[in-house]
Amino acid sequence: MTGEFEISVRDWVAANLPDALVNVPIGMYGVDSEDPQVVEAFELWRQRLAAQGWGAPTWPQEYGGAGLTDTQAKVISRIIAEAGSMNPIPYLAGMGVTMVGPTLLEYGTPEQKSRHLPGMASGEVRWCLGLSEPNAGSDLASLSMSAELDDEGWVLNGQKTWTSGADKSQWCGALVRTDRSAAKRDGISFLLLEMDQAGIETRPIRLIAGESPFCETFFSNARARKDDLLGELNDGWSVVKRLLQHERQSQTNAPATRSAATPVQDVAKRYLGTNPDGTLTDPDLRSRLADHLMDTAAHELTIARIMTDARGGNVEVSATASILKNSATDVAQGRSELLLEIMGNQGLGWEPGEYTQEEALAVREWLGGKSMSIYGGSYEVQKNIISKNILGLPETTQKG
Amino acid sequence: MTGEFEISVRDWVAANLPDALVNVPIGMYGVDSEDPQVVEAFELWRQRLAAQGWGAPTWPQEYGGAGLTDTQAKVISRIIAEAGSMNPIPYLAGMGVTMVGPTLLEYGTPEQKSRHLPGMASGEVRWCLGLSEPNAGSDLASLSMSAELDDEGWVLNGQKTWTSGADKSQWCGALVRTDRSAAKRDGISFLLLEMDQAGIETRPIRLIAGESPFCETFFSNARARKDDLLGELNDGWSVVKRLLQHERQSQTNAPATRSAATPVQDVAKRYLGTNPDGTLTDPDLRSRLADHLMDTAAHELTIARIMTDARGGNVEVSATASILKNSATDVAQGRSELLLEIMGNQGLGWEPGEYTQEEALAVREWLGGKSMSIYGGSYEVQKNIISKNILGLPETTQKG
Amino acid sequence: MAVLTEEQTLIRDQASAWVIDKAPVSSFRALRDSESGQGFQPETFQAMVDMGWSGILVPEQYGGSDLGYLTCGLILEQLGRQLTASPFFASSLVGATALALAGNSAQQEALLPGIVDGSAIVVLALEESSRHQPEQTALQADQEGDGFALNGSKTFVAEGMAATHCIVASRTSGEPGDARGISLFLVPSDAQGITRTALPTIDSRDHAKLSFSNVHVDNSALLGTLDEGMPVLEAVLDRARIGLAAEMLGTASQAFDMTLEYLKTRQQFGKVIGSFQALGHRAAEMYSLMEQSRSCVEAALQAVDAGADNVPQLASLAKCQVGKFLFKMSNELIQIHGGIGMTDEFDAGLYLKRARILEASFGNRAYHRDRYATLMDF
Amino acid sequence: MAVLTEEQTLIRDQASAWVIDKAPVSSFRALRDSESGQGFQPETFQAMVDMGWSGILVPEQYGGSDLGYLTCGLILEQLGRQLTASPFFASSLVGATALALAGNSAQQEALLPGIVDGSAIVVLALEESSRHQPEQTALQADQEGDGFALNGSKTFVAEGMAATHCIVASRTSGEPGDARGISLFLVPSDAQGITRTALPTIDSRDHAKLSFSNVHVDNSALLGTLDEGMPVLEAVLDRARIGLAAEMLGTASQAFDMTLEYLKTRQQFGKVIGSFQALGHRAAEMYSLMEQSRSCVEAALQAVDAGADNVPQLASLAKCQVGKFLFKMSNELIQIHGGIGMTDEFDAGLYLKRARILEASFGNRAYHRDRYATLMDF
Repeated sequence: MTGEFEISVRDWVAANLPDALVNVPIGMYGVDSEDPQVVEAFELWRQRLAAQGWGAPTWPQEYGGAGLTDTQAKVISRIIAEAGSMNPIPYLAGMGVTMVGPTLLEYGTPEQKSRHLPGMASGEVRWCLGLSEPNAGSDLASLSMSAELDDEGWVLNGQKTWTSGADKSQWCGALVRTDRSAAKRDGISFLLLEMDQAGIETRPIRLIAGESPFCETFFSNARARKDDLLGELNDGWSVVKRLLQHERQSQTNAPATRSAATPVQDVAKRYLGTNPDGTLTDPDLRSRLADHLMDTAAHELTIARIMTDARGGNVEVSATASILKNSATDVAQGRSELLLEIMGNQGLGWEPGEYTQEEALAVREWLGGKSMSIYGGSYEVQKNIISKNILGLPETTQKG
Repeated sequence: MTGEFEISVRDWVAANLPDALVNVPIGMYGVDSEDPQVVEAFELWRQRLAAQGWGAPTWPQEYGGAGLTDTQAKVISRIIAEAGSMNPIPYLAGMGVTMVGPTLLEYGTPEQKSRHLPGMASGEVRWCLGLSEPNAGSDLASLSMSAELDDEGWVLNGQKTWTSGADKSQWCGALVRTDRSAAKRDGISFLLLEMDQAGIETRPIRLIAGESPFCETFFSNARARKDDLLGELNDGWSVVKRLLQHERQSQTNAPATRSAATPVQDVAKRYLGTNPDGTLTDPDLRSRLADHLMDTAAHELTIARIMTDARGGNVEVSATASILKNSATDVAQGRSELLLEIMGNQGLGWEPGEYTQEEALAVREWLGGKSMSIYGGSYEVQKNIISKNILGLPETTQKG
Repeated sequence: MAVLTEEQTLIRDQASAWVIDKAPVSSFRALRDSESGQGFQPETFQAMVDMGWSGILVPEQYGGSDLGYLTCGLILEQLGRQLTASPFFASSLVGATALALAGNSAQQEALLPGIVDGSAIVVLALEESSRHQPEQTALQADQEGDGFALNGSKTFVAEGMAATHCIVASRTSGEPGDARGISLFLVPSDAQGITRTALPTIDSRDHAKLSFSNVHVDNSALLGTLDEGMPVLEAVLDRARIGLAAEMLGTASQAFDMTLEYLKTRQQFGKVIGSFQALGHRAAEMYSLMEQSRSCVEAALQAVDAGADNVPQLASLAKCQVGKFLFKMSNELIQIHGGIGMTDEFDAGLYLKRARILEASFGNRAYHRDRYATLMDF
Repeated sequence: MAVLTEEQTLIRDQASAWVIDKAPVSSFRALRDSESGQGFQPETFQAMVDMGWSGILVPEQYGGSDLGYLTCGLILEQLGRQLTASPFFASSLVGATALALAGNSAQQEALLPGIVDGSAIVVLALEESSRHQPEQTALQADQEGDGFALNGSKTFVAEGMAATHCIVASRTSGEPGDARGISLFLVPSDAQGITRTALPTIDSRDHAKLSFSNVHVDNSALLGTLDEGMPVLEAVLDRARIGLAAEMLGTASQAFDMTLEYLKTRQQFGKVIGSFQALGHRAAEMYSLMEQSRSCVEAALQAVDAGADNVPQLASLAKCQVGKFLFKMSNELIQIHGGIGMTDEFDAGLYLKRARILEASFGNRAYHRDRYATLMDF
C-alpha cells in the first residue's frame, strides 16, 4: 500500500530532480562529469534537497534536517534511486552526516549543534575524522596526539593517519590526549577543529592499488576553539565508542556499490576456451573454480538463511557477522586471485591501453581487495571474536 | 676397505645364522612363524648372539655385552642384515636394551647392573616403561602415581597408560611420586619392579586401527624392592630425561621398518584407469595427486639437503627436526587419505576377504597414521618449537 | 536452522531427544561390539516406525504422512549426530523416493505401505565398481519370456543384507557409459539366483555385495520406463545425496560439539587448551564451515520440497560442502583429542570411520565438484 | 644452503652484499617512481657485468666463466631478495643458455661475447597469448628467398624493450598445438618490420609486446634445427624456470624476513604480535615452506649442472613449490603488516606485484602440476 508520504515524496522528486542528472554517476566528491550543464544541475539538486531538509532527513529541522523517521528516510532514498539518482549530501559532508553529526546530536551543546549541523546537512561543509595514529590502529586507546589548553584555546600536536578525505575537508573531529597522567582510555578527549589553518598539513596516502582517499595528517601547534570540545573533558572514549557505532550502522545501511560482476566461469571460458564437451581446457583450474563457486554459493546461502532466521526471530544477526565478514573476504579475494590466474599475463597490467578495461580493473580490485581482511576488524580479530564470543572459549591473555 | 673386524663378523654370521631363519620376518615378539623348525632356529640364533655378547654389543662384557664401539655395533647389524636376518634381542627385551639398560649403565649401582642387565642383553627378560598417566601425557611432571616406603620396600599405587608391552613384560621401569610436598618435578623417583605380582593389572588398549602394544596398567599396593630405586630418591626427573634422550637416539637409529610402498600414482592408475593419452581418468584427483607427490619430493629433498649440509657442518640437524617431523606427517597422512579416495568403496574395509590385503592394509595404515601428528610431540608442539626455538619469536604465556 | 513449521520443530526436537535417549552412539557401539552381524537393532528401527518416521516421504493414501524432505532431513541430522544405525536413509528415504518417483500405482500399492510399517526394506542396488558412476551400469538385464534375466553384480549396497527388496539399476541396451539403456527393476532380495555377502566395512554398518546369476523377474518388476531409467535414477540420487548431506551435517556437528567441549575442559600445563589461540582459531574455522554447511543442506532440502529446478546443483553443493566440513572435522576430532582420540574406547574413531563411508557414498567431493562444474556449464 | 665450493660461497656473499648496498629495493622504487620508461638502471647492469656475472653461463672461449647454474641461481636469489631489476635473468641466463644449447659456433661467436660484456641483450620471445603454451606457437616463418619472413606477434617478452636481439619461437610447419614444426630464429630487435610496445605491467619492469610484419631473416638466423626447435626450447625453458624459481625463492625469503622482523617488533595491546600463537604458527608454516622450497631449487640447479636426466621434473617441481611459497608468503606479507602493508610507501606491494609476474612467467603452478603428472606418467 503506497502511503500519503510516499506519494508526496514521489511528486517532489518528479518536480525537483533535474533531468540532466538522471542516471549520471555521483561519487564521493560530487558528480563525475565536466559538462557545465550537469554540474549546474547537480548544484541545483543539492540546494533543493538541503532546503527540504533531506540532506539529513532524520535530523531536527532547526539543524537543517526534516525531523523524519528512519523509515521515511529510507522511502526517500528508495524513491530517489528509482528516479535514477541519489542524495549526494552524505557523500559531500564526508564523515559529517553519517558519523560526526549523529554524535554531535547526542553529545553536543545547543551552540555546537547550531554552529555545525546545518553545514553538514546542506552538504556545504565536509568533515573528516582524526582517529588512528601510526602506533594506534586496532589499539586506538594508545594514541598520543596531544591537546593542551592555553588562553586562546586548544593547541594540538601530533599525527593522525588513515584520515579519509582530510585533504578535502573543512572540519575535523579528532581524538586527542588531554591527560597523560591518566590511564590510557581515561585521558582522551574529542575535539572539533577547522582544517584550513597553518598548523595542519595533509599528505595523501598512496595505496598498493593506487590513489586513495586516505591521508596522513600532521598537527603542529594547530588550534581548536575552547568550546569545540565535544562531550566532557577526558571522556572522549565514550564519544568515540558511540561514533564507531554510528560507523557500523552506516556500513550496514550503505547500498552495495559494486555492480553485479561477470560470472568468473564466463571469464574463464572466454580466456581459456573449452573442450568439445564444454568443459574448460584447464581441468586443474576448473576444479578450483568449482570449489570457489561452491564456497560462494555457501556464503550467499548463509546470508539468505540468516536473514530468514532473523525475520523469524531465531538468531541474533550480530553473532554471525564475524563469520560472514571472513567468508565474504575469502570469496572476494579468492575470486580476484582466480581472475588474475585466468587472465594470465594479461591479468598483470597496471593501466588499460595494452590491457582491456576489464583486465586493468581486475588487477586494481585484486590489490584493493587485500584490505578486506585488514580493515573493519582483521581476519584474525574476527576469528578471535568467533572463538571467544560465539564459541565461548576462554579469553586468553593474548589478543591478536 | 674391509677391516679385520668386519671379516670376523662375516665369518661368525656365516657360521652361526641358521639357514632356516634367513629372510624370515622377525617382529616385536619373536619370529612370525609356527613352523617348529623355524622357531627352534630362532631360539638357537638368540642364544648364539647372547653368548657372543651381541644382543647389546656396546655394553661391558660383565653385563652380557661385548664391549664394542658404536661403529662396530653398526657393522654387526649391517652384516646380519646382509645375511638376511636381524638381531632380535633388542625387540625381545622390550624397552630393556634400548632405553632402560643404557640408563641403568649410567645411574645404576653395580649390584643393580649385575642383576638386571644380563637378562636384557640375552633377550630373556622383557621390560616395559611406566611413564604417562591419564592426566600426565605431554605434561609428564604432573604425574600422580605414588610410591611409599614401608619395612619391606616400596608400595606403589596408581595408574599408568600407554605402557607399551606391559602385558608381555617381566619387568618395568616406572616413574612415581615419592614426595607430594615438593614442587612437581622434585618429588619424582624412578623405580624398577617386577610385573608378575598380585598388585598389578594390565589392560591392553585397543586403538582405532585395532590391536596395539599399549596397555593401561593399574597398581594397587604393588611392590618394588627397596634397592630397586634407580638414581637418587626424588631425582627421578634427571633419570627420565636421560632415558628419553636414549629414546630419541634409538628412534634415530631404528631401521625404516615399512617396506618401500607402491607408488600411489600406480595404485591410482590401477583403480581409476587412464585416458588414451595416459592421464588419469579423474583430473581433479590427478591434480591433487601431483601436488602430493611434489610435497613428498620436497620433503625428501629436504632430508637429503639437511644430511648433506650436516656433513658439511652447515647446520645443526636438530634445528630442522620439527620441520621434518611435520612434513613427514603431512606426506604420510596425505598419502593415506589419497589412497582411501582412490580405492573408493573398496578402501573402506576392515578386514581382508571381501577386500584385498592391500586394501585392508591401506585402511589400517590410514587409521594408525593419525597418531603421527599426536605422538612424539604433536603437530602443534612442533609448530611452537619452530616459532620459538628456530624463528626466535617471543615465548607466549600459552603453550599448546 | 531454517524457519520451521510448528510440526517440523516438534519432530526435530522429538528426534533430538529420542536419539540421545534411546539410540545414542553407545548403543551403536554395543551393537558393533556384539558382533551379531546385524547392521542395526531391529527394535531401534521399530521405534522409528512407531513414531511414523518411515512414512515421512510416503503419500497419505499409502499410510504415510508425506511431510517432505526438510522434515526427513531434520531427522537424518539427528541420526547422524549419534551414528544411529537403521535403514531409515536407505529405505524410508531412498526406497520410498524411488517408488514415489518411478513406481506405478501397483508397485506403490505393493510396497509403500510396507515401507511405512517397517515390513518392507527397499534399497537401491547401484554401484558395481569401487567408484560412484551410475552411467557405467553394466549389470545385464536381458529380455527373456515375459520378463528379464539379470546377470552381474552390485556392491556397497547400503542395508543390503537387511533389505527385503532391491531396486536394481540394470543395463537393458547400449554400453556401460551410455546414459540411455539403463532400466530399474524391483527385485525381492530372496529371488532365486541372488547371492548376498556382507561387507565388513569400517563403519560396522550393513553394506552388502550382491551377485545376480540368471535372476528372473517379470515385466511388472520394471520400475519406470525401459531404457530410460537414468533421469529418474538421477532424481532419486539427488534426493539421496541431499539426505546424506543432512546426516553428514549431524555427524560433523556432533564431532564439532565433542571437540568444543574438550577444548573447554581439557587442561594442559595448567590451562584449558581452548585458550590456546591457534586452537581457538581452528575451532572458529570449523564453526564457520558448519554454519555454511547447514545453509547448503537446508537450501537443498527446501528446494526438493519446493520442486525447484536447481535441485541437482544444490545436491552436489550440499554433498561437497558438508563433505569438506566432515572431512576436516573428523580429522580435527582426533587431532585435538590427542592420544585419547586414538583409542577405540573413545568415540572419535567411530565418527572418523563413518565419515569416510558417507564421503564415498553416492559420489565423493571430486565427483560432485566435477558435476557442479558441468551443471554450471563450464 | 647446499654445500658450496669456496668460489660459490664467495660469489653468493658478494652478491648478497652488493644488492643490499648498491641495488636495494629502494633503488628499484626510485626507478619506478622516475617514470623513465626504463626497466632497469643501465649502471646497475653494468656493475653486474663488471663483476663478471653476465658471463657465468658462457664458455670461457667466449669470455665467460662457465661457473654453472648453481652459481647463477645463488645470484638470482639475491637479486630476487631486493627486486633488483636487470636483464640478468632474461639475457645472461635465458639468452646465453639458448645460444649455448642451440647456437652454432658462428652464432655463439657473434653474440656470446656481447652477452658477457653487456653490449648484447639477447632475450626469448615466446608467448603469444595470455597463457604459457609453447607448443601453441603460431607466429609464422615462411621460407622466402635465402631466408624466412616472420609474421605474427609475441607478448610478455621480458626485457623486450631493452633487448638487442630476440630469439623468436616460430612456426615453420604444422599447426599450432603441434610440437613439431617449431623453429627458433635469432633476430635483431631493430630489424625492419618489428614494432615493439612497452607493457605497463604491475611490477614496473620491462615487458614488451612485439609485432612482426614481414620481418626478413637470413637462413643463418636459424638457431638449431628447422622444425625441431621444441626439444631445445624445452631445455632452455627448464633452465629458465629453475632460474626463475631461484629468483622467486629470494623474493619470498625476503618477504618472510620482513614479516618475521615485523612480528618481532610490532606491538599491539602492549605485546609483540609475534607472541600471538596463531601468528607464530603461521610463521612456522611459512618457514617450513621456505626450507622445502630451497631444497627443490637447489636440487634443480645442481641437476642442471650435473646433466641429470630428471631436470624437467625438477624444473616443474621447483617452479611449483616455490610458487606455492611465494603466493602464500606475498599474501601473508600484506596481511600480517595490516594497514601499513596496504600503503604504496611500504615495500610489501612491490613484492606482491612482482610475485604474480613471476608466477605467470614460463608456466604457472597449474601448468607445472599438469606437466609434473605427465612426466611422472599418470
